[in-house]
Amino acid sequence: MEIDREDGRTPNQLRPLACSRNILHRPHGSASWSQGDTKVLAAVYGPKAGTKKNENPEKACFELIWKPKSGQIGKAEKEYEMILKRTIQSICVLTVNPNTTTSVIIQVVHDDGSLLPCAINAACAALVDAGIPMKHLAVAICCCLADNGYVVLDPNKLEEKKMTAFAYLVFPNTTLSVLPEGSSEGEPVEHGLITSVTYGVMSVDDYFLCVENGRAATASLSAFIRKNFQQGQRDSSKSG
Amino acid sequence: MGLPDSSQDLSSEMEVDAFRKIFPLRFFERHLSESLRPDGRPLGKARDTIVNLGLVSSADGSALAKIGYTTMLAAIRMEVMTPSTDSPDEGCIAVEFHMPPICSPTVRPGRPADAAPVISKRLLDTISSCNMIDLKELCLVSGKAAWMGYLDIYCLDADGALFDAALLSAVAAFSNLQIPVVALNDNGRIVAITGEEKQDNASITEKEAVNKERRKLTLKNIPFSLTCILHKNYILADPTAEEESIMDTLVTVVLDSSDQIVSFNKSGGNALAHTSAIKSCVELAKKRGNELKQILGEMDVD
Amino acid sequence: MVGLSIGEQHFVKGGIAQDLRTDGRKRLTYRPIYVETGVIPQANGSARVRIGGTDVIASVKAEIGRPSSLQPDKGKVAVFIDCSPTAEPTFGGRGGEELSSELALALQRCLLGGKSGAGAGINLSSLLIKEGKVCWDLYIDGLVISSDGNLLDALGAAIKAALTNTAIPKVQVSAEVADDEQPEIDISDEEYQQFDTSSVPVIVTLTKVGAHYIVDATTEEESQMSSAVSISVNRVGHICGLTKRGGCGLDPSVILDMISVAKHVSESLMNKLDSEISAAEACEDES
Amino acid sequence: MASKPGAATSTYSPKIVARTRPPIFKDSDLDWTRPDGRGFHQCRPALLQTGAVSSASGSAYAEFGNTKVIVSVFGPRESKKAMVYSDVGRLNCNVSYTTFASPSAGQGTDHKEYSSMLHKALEGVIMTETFPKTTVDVFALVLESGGSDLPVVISCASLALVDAGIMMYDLITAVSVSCIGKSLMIDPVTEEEGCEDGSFTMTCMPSRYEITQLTITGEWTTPNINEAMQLCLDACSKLGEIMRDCLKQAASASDE
Repeated sequence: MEIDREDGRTPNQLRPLACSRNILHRPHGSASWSQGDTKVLAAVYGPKAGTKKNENPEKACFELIWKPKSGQIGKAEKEYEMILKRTIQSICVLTVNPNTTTSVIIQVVHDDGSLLPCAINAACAALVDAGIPMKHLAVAICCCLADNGYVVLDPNKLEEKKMTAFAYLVFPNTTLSVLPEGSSEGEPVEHGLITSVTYGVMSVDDYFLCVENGRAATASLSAFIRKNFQQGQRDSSKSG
Repeated sequence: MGLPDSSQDLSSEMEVDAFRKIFPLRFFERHLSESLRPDGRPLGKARDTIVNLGLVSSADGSALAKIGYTTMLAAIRMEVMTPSTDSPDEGCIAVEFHMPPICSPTVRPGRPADAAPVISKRLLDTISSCNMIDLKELCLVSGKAAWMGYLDIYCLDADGALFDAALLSAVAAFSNLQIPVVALNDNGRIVAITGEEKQDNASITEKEAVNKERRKLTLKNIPFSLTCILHKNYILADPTAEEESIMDTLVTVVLDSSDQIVSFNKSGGNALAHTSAIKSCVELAKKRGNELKQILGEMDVD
Repeated sequence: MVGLSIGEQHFVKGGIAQDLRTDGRKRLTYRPIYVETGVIPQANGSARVRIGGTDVIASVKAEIGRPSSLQPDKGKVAVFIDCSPTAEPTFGGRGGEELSSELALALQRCLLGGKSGAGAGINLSSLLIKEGKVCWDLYIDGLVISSDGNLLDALGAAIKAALTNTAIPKVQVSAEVADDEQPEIDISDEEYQQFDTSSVPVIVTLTKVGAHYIVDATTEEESQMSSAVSISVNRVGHICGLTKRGGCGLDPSVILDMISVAKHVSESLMNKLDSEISAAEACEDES
Repeated sequence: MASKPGAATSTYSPKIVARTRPPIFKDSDLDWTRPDGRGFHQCRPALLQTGAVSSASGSAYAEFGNTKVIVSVFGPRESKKAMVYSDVGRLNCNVSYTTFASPSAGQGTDHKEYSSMLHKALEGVIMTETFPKTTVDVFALVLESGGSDLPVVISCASLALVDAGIMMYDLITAVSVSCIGKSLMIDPVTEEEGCEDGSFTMTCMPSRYEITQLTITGEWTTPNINEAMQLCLDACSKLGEIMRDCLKQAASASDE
């Protein structure tokens, strides 16, 4: 039976998305991303010279600072920083400007569930705004597993607490590939998972169910991103 | 990974370790093509694992886990706390993962390693989400006193797959845990009744031992974890530190005794995890889980 | 640090070998020692000691505190040394921190004696007011104003003088109160109780330069030292603490006769210090 | 989910820490037997082993009774940027304890100064001019503290330095003696250290017969000091022998 959600959304329906870029003056790139009430601000300070202590000088290095809404930086924030850093490192081209450090600062404005995916989307938007060379964009989604086996997308805080388990999944965004369909080997590129973090126990096929539903949602998310960025281009070219 | 291809003519007459140092990825890929690894292990095989229990006399439960060279020492100290009002009859577990400067060259004495808080957070999530321990068993006097278990894990030698060894040592330490016999003395404080204290402890009579029978924790749902590396279409199980530094796509699968996924962690890395790769990772993890269950099983016997 | 040319270094070493040092002293003679007490009014006891160019101030502050759970029948003493940048440019910022923590540690070891309190310069149980509840906490602070070598001896002497100058107010403990609260205390501000410093040891540092060892080394001589041994001897002649501070190894026999020399030298130093302290106390009362 | 252990939940350990009651008698020291039944001049059984940590350039594990220590040495490597140029190598020591090292966690005794004392003990024996402009890092972790921890750390550190191939004039051995009443006890355990009248810790080079570090606390008469020094010197030479054959074994094992 269909499960009903407080705010009346269908299981696969996302909360209203809003993304605005170039909102701060000091950083080289900035973006604010909100999914429903969860709102995150991301700022990127462009490639600065020199890499940190244990980093590899031949590659560009990323430094992540996660500013929680309140309270000091605990272990959870450190884990988010690590996940975000590795995700961003995998989608950016690292060999373009070696021996540089790009610092990405994530400021949580309000947390109403699926905070990490919202932060990843915000970080991608900010990186694009800063003009950091990237292979492809990343699209993040949170899939919640209800106790009766249904998968719910983009839960808010209450739903996240109520559900038995949830998974943060990050996919590459769907590319309007110009190459003929059969050229990419095996499954098309955007079916691969960049990052997956799960909380709570779920069976193996439940996990695959989450991945399927999450992947289906990436199409709408990528479309939103593409439209938002192009529309952004037109304004800046007009005002530029 | 665009390493210059000029290595073709160079590598012919260079001896092995120089080639390994200068072109690490080519060195590894040449091994992978024969589905072998530099230390002779096939791709899917984990390093040999040793667990021994009860090494630290000053702790209530302790264990040493060694996977290949990666060595973890876990110890549990039981202390008494007043439980919080919203869960009056539940104790709690505090997990802390330390990477002392002795374990790897990258760790400086002053600043803690940046991987340490991440691993301790994941350990706490794993242990609590698979509810291996029923927190109700940690209760002494409902509402007034309960056990707080301080689990401290020290990495003595960091050679890759730190999370697997840490989880294994934590599980082994819990299986070795001996909860001290305690009693409530007159002014409401919990006091341990140790053997030789019995005679001269005058007020022993009216304070009955609160937890005479519950000395061992029943571990219901034991989690086992396996870390694999995805590289092109190879999957390497249980990587060493060198392999982790060269190929950076790490997937950690944690299964519990009923083969449910407790956590499936893949953070970044330039190889994408397709469903086929995920399936084979889970298979490897199942196989590894049985191996570890068997090793821990022998432990409990002796 | 002191930049000595090769010639000057040989000059210093040669002088010591012939028992005639650059400032005319013999190997085992001290520079002139001046002591002033009561230099800091708000401290319970304070003293300033100048040995040649080295100038240090020590102050003792007594406060009410709770004894530690491990030793409920004893008061607590904390020693903290601060090397001010006026003494040496390198002491600016964090430079002097390592030296001051080392000095503090050596002084703590000489003053507090063994864990069971044997050989302690300050009798900790005399600091007790009520077992397990209330005791005096002594905070001993040393400040190095100008440094011309031999800091540890100067600080040891300054602390000994400051302790003799210390006056701890008498304390009445109110009637017995419930087990765990703090009893009220009224501190009388008229009668004071002098501190008995008979057993406070005096510290003698022997610095080995070349084949011989000297007492009260100046900065130049210290820059030529191969190793140094600081020995604290109390009035009875027992050794209350010994610290060999780094440098190259020493033969055991050398250390043994360093100890005997230190005992011999400490007697004369002890008498000199006592006369200086009583003189300073006397002139402080008049003024 | 495990209830979030707020930092505020103050916990206490139920074990009553037996207050170290000084031995009732002080003078008749004949029938005083040590808690673990050793003779006065008998050290605890020593287990020494090199190569404990693979990722370090040199490491050693030492176990004296239930004092267990691991030391790892990271070979001459470039020093921190803040360091000024020096044409003589630098030594950087750090000693840390595990949280469960001593039974009562709160007993935070003097670990801070162990690092500088280890530094002082080692600087006399390492040929620093053989690795100019670089730093050798010596890190020690005390897994379990069963008494006279510093001497065990120093001996284990010298083994680790040899394992790392750092040039040294000689091995280093360290022993400590506790004076309780009239009797001198070598290699004291925690209970004896708790109620000692005086302690005598010596670090020496066994074959060069030189003392690199000596620390005495408490009240000592000169004859006591001579006896204690003699005791320490031959204990150090015995320990030196044990360390040499441990190294010989490791060398013969590695070239099989």
